[in-house]
Amino acid sequence: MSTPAKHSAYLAHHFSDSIQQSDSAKLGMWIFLLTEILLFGGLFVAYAIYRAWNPDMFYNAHKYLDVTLGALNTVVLITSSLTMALSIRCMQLGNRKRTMHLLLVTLILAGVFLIVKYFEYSHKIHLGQLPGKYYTFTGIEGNNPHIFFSIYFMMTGLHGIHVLAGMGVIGWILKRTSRGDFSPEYYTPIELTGLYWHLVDMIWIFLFPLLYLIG
Amino acid sequence: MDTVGTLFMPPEGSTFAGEIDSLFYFIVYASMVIFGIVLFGMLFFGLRYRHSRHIAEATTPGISHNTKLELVWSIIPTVLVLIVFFWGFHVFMKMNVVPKDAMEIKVTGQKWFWSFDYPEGVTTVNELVVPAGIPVKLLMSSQDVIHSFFVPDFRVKMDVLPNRYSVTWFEAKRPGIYNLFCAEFCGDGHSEMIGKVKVVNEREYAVWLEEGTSQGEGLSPEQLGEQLFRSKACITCHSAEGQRLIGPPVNGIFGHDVVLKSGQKVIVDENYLRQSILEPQADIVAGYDPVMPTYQGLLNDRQIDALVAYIKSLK
Amino acid sequence: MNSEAKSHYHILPLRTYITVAGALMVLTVVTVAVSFVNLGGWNAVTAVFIAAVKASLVALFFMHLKYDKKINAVVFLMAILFLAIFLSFTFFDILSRGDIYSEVEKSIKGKAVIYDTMPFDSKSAGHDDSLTVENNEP
Amino acid sequence: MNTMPEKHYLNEKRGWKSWLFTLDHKRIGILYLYGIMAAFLVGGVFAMLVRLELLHPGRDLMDAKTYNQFFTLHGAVMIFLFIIPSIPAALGNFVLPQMLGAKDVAFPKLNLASWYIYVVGALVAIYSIYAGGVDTGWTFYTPYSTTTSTSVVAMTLGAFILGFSSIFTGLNFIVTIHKMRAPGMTWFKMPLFIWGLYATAIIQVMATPVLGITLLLLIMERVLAVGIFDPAMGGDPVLFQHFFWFYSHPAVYIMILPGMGIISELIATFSQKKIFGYKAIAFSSLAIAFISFLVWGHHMFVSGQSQLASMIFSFLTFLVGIPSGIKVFNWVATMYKGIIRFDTPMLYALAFLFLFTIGGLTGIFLGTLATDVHLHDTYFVVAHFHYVMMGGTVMAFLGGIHFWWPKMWGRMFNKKWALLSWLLIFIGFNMTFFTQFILGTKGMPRRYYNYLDQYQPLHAFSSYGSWVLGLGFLIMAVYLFYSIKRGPVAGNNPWGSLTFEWKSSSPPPVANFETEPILKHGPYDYDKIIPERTYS
Ligand code: HEA
Ligand code: HEA
Ligand code: HEC
Ligand code: CUA
Ligand SMILES: [Cu+2]
Repeated sequence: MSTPAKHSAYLAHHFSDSIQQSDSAKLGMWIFLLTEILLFGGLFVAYAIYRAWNPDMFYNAHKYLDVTLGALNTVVLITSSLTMALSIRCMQLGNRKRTMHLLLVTLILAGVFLIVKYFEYSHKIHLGQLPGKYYTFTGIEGNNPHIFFSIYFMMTGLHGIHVLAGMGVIGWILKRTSRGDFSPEYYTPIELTGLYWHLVDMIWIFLFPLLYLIG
Repeated sequence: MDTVGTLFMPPEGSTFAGEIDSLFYFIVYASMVIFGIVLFGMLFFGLRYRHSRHIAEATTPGISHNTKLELVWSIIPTVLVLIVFFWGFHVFMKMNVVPKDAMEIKVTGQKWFWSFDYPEGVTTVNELVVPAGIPVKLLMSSQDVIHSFFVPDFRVKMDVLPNRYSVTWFEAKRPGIYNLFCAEFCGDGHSEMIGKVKVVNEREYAVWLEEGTSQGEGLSPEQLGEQLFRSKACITCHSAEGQRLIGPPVNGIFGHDVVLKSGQKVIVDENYLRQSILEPQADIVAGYDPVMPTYQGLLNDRQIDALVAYIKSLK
Repeated sequence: MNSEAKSHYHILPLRTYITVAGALMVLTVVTVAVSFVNLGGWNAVTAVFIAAVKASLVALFFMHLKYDKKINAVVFLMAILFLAIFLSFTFFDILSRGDIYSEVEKSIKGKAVIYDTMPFDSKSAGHDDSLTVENNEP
Repeated sequence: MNTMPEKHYLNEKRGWKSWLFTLDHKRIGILYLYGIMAAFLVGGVFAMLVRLELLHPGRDLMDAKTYNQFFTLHGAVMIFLFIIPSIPAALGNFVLPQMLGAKDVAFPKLNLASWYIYVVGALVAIYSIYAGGVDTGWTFYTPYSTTTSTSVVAMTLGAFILGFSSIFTGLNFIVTIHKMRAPGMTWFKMPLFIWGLYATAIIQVMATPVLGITLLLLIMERVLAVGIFDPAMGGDPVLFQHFFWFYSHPAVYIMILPGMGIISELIATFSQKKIFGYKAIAFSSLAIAFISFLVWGHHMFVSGQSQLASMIFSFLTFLVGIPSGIKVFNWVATMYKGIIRFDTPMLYALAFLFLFTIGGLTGIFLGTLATDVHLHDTYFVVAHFHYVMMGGTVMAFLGGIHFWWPKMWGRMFNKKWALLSWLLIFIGFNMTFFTQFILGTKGMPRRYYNYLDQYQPLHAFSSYGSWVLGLGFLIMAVYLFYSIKRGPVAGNNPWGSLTFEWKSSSPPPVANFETEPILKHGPYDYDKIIPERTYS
C-alpha cells in the first residue's frame, strides 16, 4: 500500500496513513458529540415531561425570559458558527493569518454570548427566580414555577459550561495555529473543535425557542 | 387445602394467587425442559467428542450453520414467550382492576410502619384487619420515601409513593394471619417495617370494627399506653428495656436530663414527652438522627396521655 | 500527497457558508415572529420544526455531514433516534397513568413545600386574571 | 521446550513511570486489570460481610445502618468499579487490537486518560465511605437518596466520573473496529469477541451519557432541590427510575455481551471447531444491544408506572430472550463433532452455559407481568442477577483471564489448582445463590438486615455457600499470582487457537506483531487448519 504520508510529523505510529488518522479522529469526535446530545437529551426529556404536566405554568413562566436577549444570543452564536466554519475553510486554503483572525472573532463572540447570559442571570437572581429551594419570586401563576427555572438554569447552565469549555479549546487551537502547527495537509484539531462548536450552537438553536418562545 | 405452599411458593392466600402460581409453574416446567436440552447437549457432546477419544489429531467438520435447526430454536422460544406474555398480561390486569364491590381502606406508609384508615373511622398501625371473601381495595400513599406493600401469601405488591396515590387490591380466601413486608428499601428500619394482615370472617370483622371505635376502655392509662406502644409501632424504634435501637430507649428517662443535639440539656417531663411525640423534630436527642415521624393526627389526646403515663412508669 | 489528501475533503465555496448563515438568521427571525402569533398547540410544533431545520443546516453544511463519510451521519442520526426512544417510551408512562384509576394520575399536593412558607401576596399568587404576566413583559 | 521472547511489552521499558505514562494498550489493559481485581476483592469482602450478617436474624456483627452501607457499597463497587470495566476495559483493551491485527487502539492517549478517570472516579466513590457512607442501594432511588444523611453526592459524583471512563473506552473501540482492522479482515472475518465488544461499545456510548445527566440531576436535587425527582418539591420519583433504568438496563448488557464474546472464542477454540452460526451470533449481539434500550421499564412493574407502559416493556423484554437463546444454542451446537478439551478456560465456558441459562431463564419469570409482582424486590431478583452477573459475566471473565493469561505473562498457571478452584467456585456459587431463588419465591424481601425466623435455614445455607465460594477465589488468587513469575513458559499458542493474537510471541512485542500481519484465514477455520498447541 502506498503510504505517502509516512513521513508526516503528524502521523501517529499506529496509523498507516493520514487519511485513516483523520477519518478516525472525525468518527471519534462524532461519537463524542453523540454522547453530548444524549447528555443534554436527559434535560430535554425532563423539560418535555414537566411541560406536558404544567403547560400553563410553563407558559406564564417563560414570559419572564427576555426574548430580545435570547434572540441576540442566537444571532451571536450563529455568527460564531459561521466564523468557525470559515476559519477551517481558510486553513484548507492555506491562509493561516485569516484563520487566526476568524478564530479570534469566534472567541470574542463566545465571550459576548456569556456576557449577555451573565446579564440575564443576574437579573433573574435579583428577582429571586432561582432554581429549586432558592426560588423566592412570587409573581408567576400556576403550579410550581420553580421547576421552570430549575430547568432553565440547568439547561442554560450546562450549555454555558460547554461554551466556556469551547472557549478554552478555541483559545488553545488559536495558539497552536499561531505557532504554525497546522497546514492545509493537517488541521484535524481545528476541524474537531469546529464540530464541537457547531454542536454547542445547535443545542442553543433548540434551547432558544423551547425556553424563550414557547415556554 | 393448601396452607403450606409448594416448593417455591408460599400458601395461596388470595383469590388470584392460584393463577399466578399456575403461570409460575408453567414457566418453571418450560424452563426445565429448555435447560435440560442445553445441559444434555453440553454434557453429551462434551463426553462423546472429548479429546481423549480421538486417536490422531484431525480437522473437524466445517459445519457453519443449519438454517432449519436455527429456525426451530428461534421460533419455538418465540412462541413460548408469546404465550407467557399474554398469560402474564391477562393475570396482571386482574391484579390491577379492582372489583366494583370492594371495600376501600387507606394505607399510609412511613418510616417505618404502616397505618390503615378504615372508612368507619378506625385507625390501626401495622395490623390490617380484613374480612375473608370480600375484595379489599387499598388506596396507598407515603409520608416520606417510597415503601412497598408486600403480602407474599396474597402475591400482592405495590409501591407506596410519597405525594401520589397508588392502588392495589386482594380478596383473602380464608381467615388467618399473614405477613406484611415493606419491599422497597426505605432506610434503617426497612427490615423492621413488618406488619400483619389479619383475615377474619365477616362476623368477627363487624365485632372488631365496633370495638375499634371504643378502643381501650377499662384499661388503666399505663396498660393502654403499653398497648399503644406496641400497636403504634413505637417499639420498632424504641426499646423499653434499655437497648439502643433507631431511637433512644425510653425507660428510666422520666425526670432525668437529656442532652440534645444542640448541646442543650433539658429535663424529661410530661411536656417534653408530649412534644417528643407530636413534634419530634423540635428537640433532637444527641447521637440520633432526626428520623422519628410525627404522630400528630395519629394519636388522640387520651392516647398521648396514656403513652406518657406508660413511659413515666418505665424504670 | 496533496492531491490524494485533498480528494477526501471538500472546500465549500464561500457563498455556501454565507447563504447558510443567512438562512439561519432568517429562520431565527421567523421563529421569533411566529411565537407572537397564537397558533395554540401548533406553536410548539412550528418552533421545534424550525429549530430542526436550522439544526439540519448546521449539521449538513457547517459540520460537513453532507460531504463526509456516511458513517458520521449514521452516528448523528443514532443519537436522535435513541433520544426519541427515551422520550417516547417515558411518555407511554407519563401520559397514561390515570388509565385505570383517576386517583393515581395527579400528585396529592400540587404545590411544592417551599410555597407553604412563602409570603405570597394574594394578588400575584392568586388566580387573579387582571394581573397577568403580560404586564411584566420586558 | 518453549522459551520466552527476549524483548516484549513487559520488559521493553521498565520502572513505574513506564507504566504510569504508557500508551501501549496492553499495558493499559493490565493497569485496568489491577484496578478491577482490587475492586472485585473489595466488593467480595463486602459481600462476605453481608452474608455473614445474614447468617442469623437480628444483629450478628453490625447494626442496620452499617449493613445498609455494606450492601450498597457491595453493589456499587461490583457494578461501577468491577463488572462494567472488567471485560471491555481490561481484557478488551489487551486483546482487541491484537485480534484486529492493529498496532494499538485508535486513540492511545484517550485510552490512558480513561484509566486515570477510572482511578479518580474510584477514589471519589471510595471517599464516600469516609464521608459517612452511602445507604441508598446501588439504584439511588429518590426521594430516599435526596433525604438520607449519608454522603450520596460523593458516590454519585464518583459514578458520574466513572461513566466517562466507560464512554471513552467504548468510543475508542468503535473507532478502532471501524478504522483499524488489518488488511483482509472484513467485518465477517472478525472474531466474535470483537463483535461482542462492538455491540457493548455502542451501548456504552449511547446509554452512559444518560446516566451522567441522571446523576447530575440527582446531585442538583440534593444541593438545590430543583424539583425534578423529589415529590416534596413537586417532582416525580418514578421519573428518576425511568432515567436510571434507561441507562442501567442497557448496562446489564454492557456486562454480558463481552462475556458472550469470550464464550464464543473459548467454545470454538477448545472444541477445535468452526463456530456454529457465526452471523447469527454476530447479529444477535447487535440485536440484543438495540432491544436493550427498549425494555428498561421491566424494573418498574410495581413502581406506579402506567399499566400500558408495563405491558409494552414486558413484551419487549421477552424479545431479548430470543437472540440470547440463539447464542446459547449455537454454542452447544458448536461442540457437536468437535475435539473437545477440558482446559481451565473451557471449564469456565461450560460453567457459563450452565449458570447463564439458569440466570437468563429466571429473567423470564421477572419479565412476566403477573409473576414479577410477587418476585420483584425479593431474593429471587438477587439470585437472578447473581446468576447472570456472577454466573454469566464473571465466569466468562475468569474464562478469559485463564485463556489470555499465558499471552499476558508468557507463563502458564497450575491446572490442578485451577481445577480445584473451579470446582469450589461452581459448587459454592450454586449453594449461595440457588437457595436464594427459593427464599425469594417464599417472599423474603431484598435489602433486609433482619428477617423472620422461617427464612433462617436457607439464609444459613447460602452463607455457608459463600464461604466455599470465597475459598475458591482465594486459591485462584494464589496460583495466578504465583504463575506470573514462576509458572512454566507457555509458548506462543498454548491452546492452539486460530485468532490473530496468538500469532505473535507470548508476551507480545510492543507493536503487537513483528511484521505487519495479513489475514490468511478466518478466525475459526478449524476445518482447514490444525494449529499447533505449544503447551499441553
Ligand atoms: C449481566 C447482567 C444481566 C443480564 C444479562 C440480565 C438478563 C435478563 N434480565 Fe435481568 N437483571 C440484572 C442483570 C441482568 N439481567 C440486574 C442487575 C437486575 C436487578 C437490578 C436491581 O434491581 O438491583 C436485573 C433485574 C431484572 C428484572 C427486574 C426484576 C425486578 O426488580 O422486579 C427483570 C424483569 O424483567 C429482568 C429480566 C431479564 C431478562 C428477561 C434477561 C434476558 O436478557 C435473559 C435472556 C437469556 C435467556 C432467556 C436464557 C437463554 C435462552 C435460551 C436457553 C433460549 C430459550 C429461551 C426462552 C424460551 C425464553 N432482570
Ligand atoms: C458483579 C456483580 C456482583 C458480584 C460478582 C457479586 C458477588 C456476590 N454477591 Fe452481590 N450484589 C450485586 C452485585 C454482585 N454481587 C448487586 C448489584 C447487588 C444489589 C445491591 C443493592 O441492593 O443495591 C448485590 C447484592 C447482594 C446481596 C443482597 C443483599 C441484600 O439485598 O440485602 C447478597 C446477599 O447474599 C450478595 C452476595 C454476594 C456474594 C456472596 C457474592 C460472591 O459471589 C462474592 C465472591 C467474591 C469474593 C469472595 C472475592 C474473593 C476475591 C479474592 C479472594 C481475591 C481475588 C483477587 C485477585 C485475583 C486479585 N450480593
Ligand atoms: C422511625 C422510628 C421511630 C418511631 C416509630 C418512634 N420514634 Fe420516638 N424517637 C426516634 C428517634 C430517632 C428519636 C431520637 C431523636 C429525636 O429526638 O427526634 C426519638 C425520640 C423520642 C423521644 C425522646 C426520647 C428521649 O430520650 O428524650 C420520645 C419520648 C419518643 N421518641 C417517644 C416515641 C413514641 C411514644 C413513639 C410511638 C408513638 C415513638 N417515639 C415512635 C425514633 C422513633
Ligand atoms: Cu418501608 Cu422499606
Ligand atoms: Cu433490566
